[in-house]
Amino acid sequence: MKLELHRLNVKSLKFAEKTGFADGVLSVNKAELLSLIAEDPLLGKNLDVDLAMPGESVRIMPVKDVIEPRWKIEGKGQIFPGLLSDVETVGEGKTLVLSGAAVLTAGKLVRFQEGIIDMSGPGADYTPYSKTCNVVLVLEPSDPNMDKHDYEKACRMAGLKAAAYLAKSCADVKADSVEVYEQANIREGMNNLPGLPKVGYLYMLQTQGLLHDTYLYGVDVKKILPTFLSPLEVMDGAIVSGNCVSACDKNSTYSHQNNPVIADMLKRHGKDFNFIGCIVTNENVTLADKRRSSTYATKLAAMLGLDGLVITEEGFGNPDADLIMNCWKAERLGIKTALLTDEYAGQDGASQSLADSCPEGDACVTAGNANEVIKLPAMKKVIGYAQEADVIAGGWNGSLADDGSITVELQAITGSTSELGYTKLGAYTL
Amino acid sequence: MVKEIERKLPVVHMCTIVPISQTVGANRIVPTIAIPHPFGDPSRTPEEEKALRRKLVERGLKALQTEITEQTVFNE
Amino acid sequence: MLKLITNNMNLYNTVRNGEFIDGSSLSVLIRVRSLVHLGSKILTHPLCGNLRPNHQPFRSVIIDEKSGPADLESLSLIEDAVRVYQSCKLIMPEEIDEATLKDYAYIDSELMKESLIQFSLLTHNP
Amino acid sequence: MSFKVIHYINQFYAGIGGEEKADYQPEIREGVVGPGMALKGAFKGEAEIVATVICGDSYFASNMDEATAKILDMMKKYQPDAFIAGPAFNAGRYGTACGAMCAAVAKEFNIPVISGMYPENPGVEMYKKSAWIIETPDNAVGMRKAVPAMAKLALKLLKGEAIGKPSEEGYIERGVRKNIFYDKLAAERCVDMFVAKLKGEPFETEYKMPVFDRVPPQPAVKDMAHATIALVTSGGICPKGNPDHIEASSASKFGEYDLTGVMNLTSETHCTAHGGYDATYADQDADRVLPVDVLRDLEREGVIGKLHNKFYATVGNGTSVANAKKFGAEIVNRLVRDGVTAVILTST
Repeated sequence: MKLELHRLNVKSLKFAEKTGFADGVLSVNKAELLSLIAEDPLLGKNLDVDLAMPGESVRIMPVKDVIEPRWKIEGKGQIFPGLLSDVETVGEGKTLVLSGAAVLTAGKLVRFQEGIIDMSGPGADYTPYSKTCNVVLVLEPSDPNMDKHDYEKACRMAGLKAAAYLAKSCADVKADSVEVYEQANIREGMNNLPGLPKVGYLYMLQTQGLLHDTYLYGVDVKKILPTFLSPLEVMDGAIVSGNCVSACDKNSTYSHQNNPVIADMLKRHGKDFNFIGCIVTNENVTLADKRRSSTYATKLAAMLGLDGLVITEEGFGNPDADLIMNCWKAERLGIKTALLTDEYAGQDGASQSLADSCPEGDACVTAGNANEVIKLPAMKKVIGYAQEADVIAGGWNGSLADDGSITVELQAITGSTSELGYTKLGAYTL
Repeated sequence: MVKEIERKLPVVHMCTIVPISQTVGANRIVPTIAIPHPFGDPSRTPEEEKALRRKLVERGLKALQTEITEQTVFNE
Repeated sequence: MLKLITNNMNLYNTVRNGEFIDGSSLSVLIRVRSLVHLGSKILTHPLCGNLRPNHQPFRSVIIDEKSGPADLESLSLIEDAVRVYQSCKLIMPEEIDEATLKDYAYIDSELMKESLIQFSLLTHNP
Repeated sequence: MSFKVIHYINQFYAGIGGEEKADYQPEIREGVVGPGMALKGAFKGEAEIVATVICGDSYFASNMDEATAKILDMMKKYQPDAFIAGPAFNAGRYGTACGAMCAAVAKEFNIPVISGMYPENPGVEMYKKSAWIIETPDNAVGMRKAVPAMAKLALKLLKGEAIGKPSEEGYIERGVRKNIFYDKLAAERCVDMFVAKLKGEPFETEYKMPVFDRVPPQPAVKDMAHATIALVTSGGICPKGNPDHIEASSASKFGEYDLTGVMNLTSETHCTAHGGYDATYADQDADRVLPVDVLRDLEREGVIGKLHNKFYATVGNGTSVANAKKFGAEIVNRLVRDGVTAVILTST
């Protein structure tokens, strides 16, 4: 399997007559983009598209998902398979990437579960999406009483469509840089690099129920048994977020496309270990499901003869139980693990960070305490709905002050404690 | 608590959830009936209940009289 | 016997066998804990949903009610859940407006729906 | 302008007297007293001790609420920027007083509070979450090292500088999680740690999961017929009405209760203070948690020598490991003193 990522480096955005890319500027035809997303009868009339650039005094909220614009310019399948395109396997050929750009979906959904992105100020330090040039879709349902799943799906699809549309419109531009990734099949992979430990990535996805879901090739991951996947498929959008959970540690579609654990493991493949591939697993609600999935996922790792697994969690609370089961089950099969999680240690940092633990979890990296409180000063412009601060997870009544500042837990900031490790935040014990 | 006692006196830990006792480091462990009533069973007559309780306490005394070298659960 | 313990009236009204708790999420967890102490098994994670307790005024747990020795896994889950809730007392919101409360109840029902179907407890859609 | 600091010391360090003066009532004096001199030197002019609070250890211990309120009130007019208590080394009551004052000052004035103690000082476990406690040796010989470390940490806190890890700054780990931006992405840190673990190289986890140590078993009881058996419980059994107000969870104390003449626990005499389980059964008959009736029978039959005439109770639910340890150590000392042979510890 060989995938080339053809990157166009987006440094700025503007509205223009024609959507396209030149000299670092992504031009967006607002009317065309609007009419594309307005095709969906589930979405209302008052849709808007806005632009937000790093360093601007802009706050975007509530943000549902972040998507990187990509488009397959050569090879099998198309990005976001099973959702936007056919279910053909992806991960091969050439994919165009609008690096530095992102599509944000914003709008009231299940309101208290969406996030805040500040493009400047102290809040900007905590979210990776303050550094991207953001095309923001402000969405609303066509019927205010619409079923929330239908609306979630409409928002999800709007984001994917917009991301694909933007990248597709730049398909004729020559890339600023090209990265080549190759992934051997299992037979070759196993024989390559003798002497290096064989390792995998156990990729846990939030799947606690509708509105807490993730899609793999369009399939609701809740319904799968753990399965094996090439890291290259992930880059082409095989995994799409359908989450409406706490903003800090839901894995956005963008962070799946750019999964930093995969990126680092690919970088170190051949030097420190032999990276065989990813095992995707879920985080379901019932205990039987949890036991089944953790047993099955670690069994797959053992069948593949892996020596080690990096395990990343998504979310907080009961997913801690999945993380811990995955950890000790792997360790007891002789597979060494390193865990990536975040913490909910209370606003004072004094509560227990995880809802579960096991002595085998001796190598654990955390992306920070999501309960730490931060004051976000007022911004000149708010895209979306500022009054949502009071009901957003991590906020409380009175979070939004009269002067427009917001006092919230980091929980409310999109991607701030990303459990894919997409920020530099961490925590230590005082 | 059990560990600190064990530093100076022999102690038998009589509790319902044996694995927890094992994790906190008790050495002599006797399993009991149920969390809200470790030494009783309200579904029985008072006489039966007391007989049951006596059986458990005797098991605890036996544990205290048994030389051990490692964590031991006394099931009978 | 499978049973739903909940303080979410909407959900309670849709199940075959339920116990309604007229109280907080914590009261639900404490009721479940008492039942686990007497031998019941928990079938759904007591902390399901990805919200902090202060954002989850509704709690629903499916159990298999029985008597006997306590199930260790259920016990550790429910004790941890109660601990998490108690540690968050300070930041529990005092009042929540109707619309938000409805959203919360809705999410709770949604999270449980799949499991209720799986355990054949649902009489009609919540 | 330099920062204003208030220093707290006991009667001994104020030169008032030893144990015989331990009931000395709280007093505030302008400027530096006793070890405050060394502290002043260590501040090098960056902070100034505007006043010193002096309070006798016994007075504080037996009038905690009153003493605290009084001292807070005396401090108000100085508008301090920081509060330093001690160092208390291994003096238990002094350490507890320092910790309690730090906690109260932090709450009232919302300013940095710093103390210094030996790690085994009971004040550490009780107050390490509320105060910065510099680790000191167990006696005043350590003054020379403790004071500069306390002053340095105080200045850092006053200037709002980032506080390093416990090992770097010399304070006792508080068990409080603090966010920090590292140089690397969490993903990279995780893969680094993973590689180290694969290769068997040393690595430091960013989050320690709880682990437990072990104590070797005591030898068996040889002569049960002459043994004194004591009952201890974490199930919260206490005389009806819970006279010591043992908390339903996260207990901060244990109770010692007389069993002289008690043949049987009943709903009239005993109940449970425990909030971690359904109390119905224990309240009906506390023998279900603490089998006094059976032990009395066994005593009468000569199976055991005797049942110790006191029992000890606390609530296991949510009680911190540190407190549980403290209770265990204190209880066993009393049991050894009273000539007990062996212990039955009951838990729910």
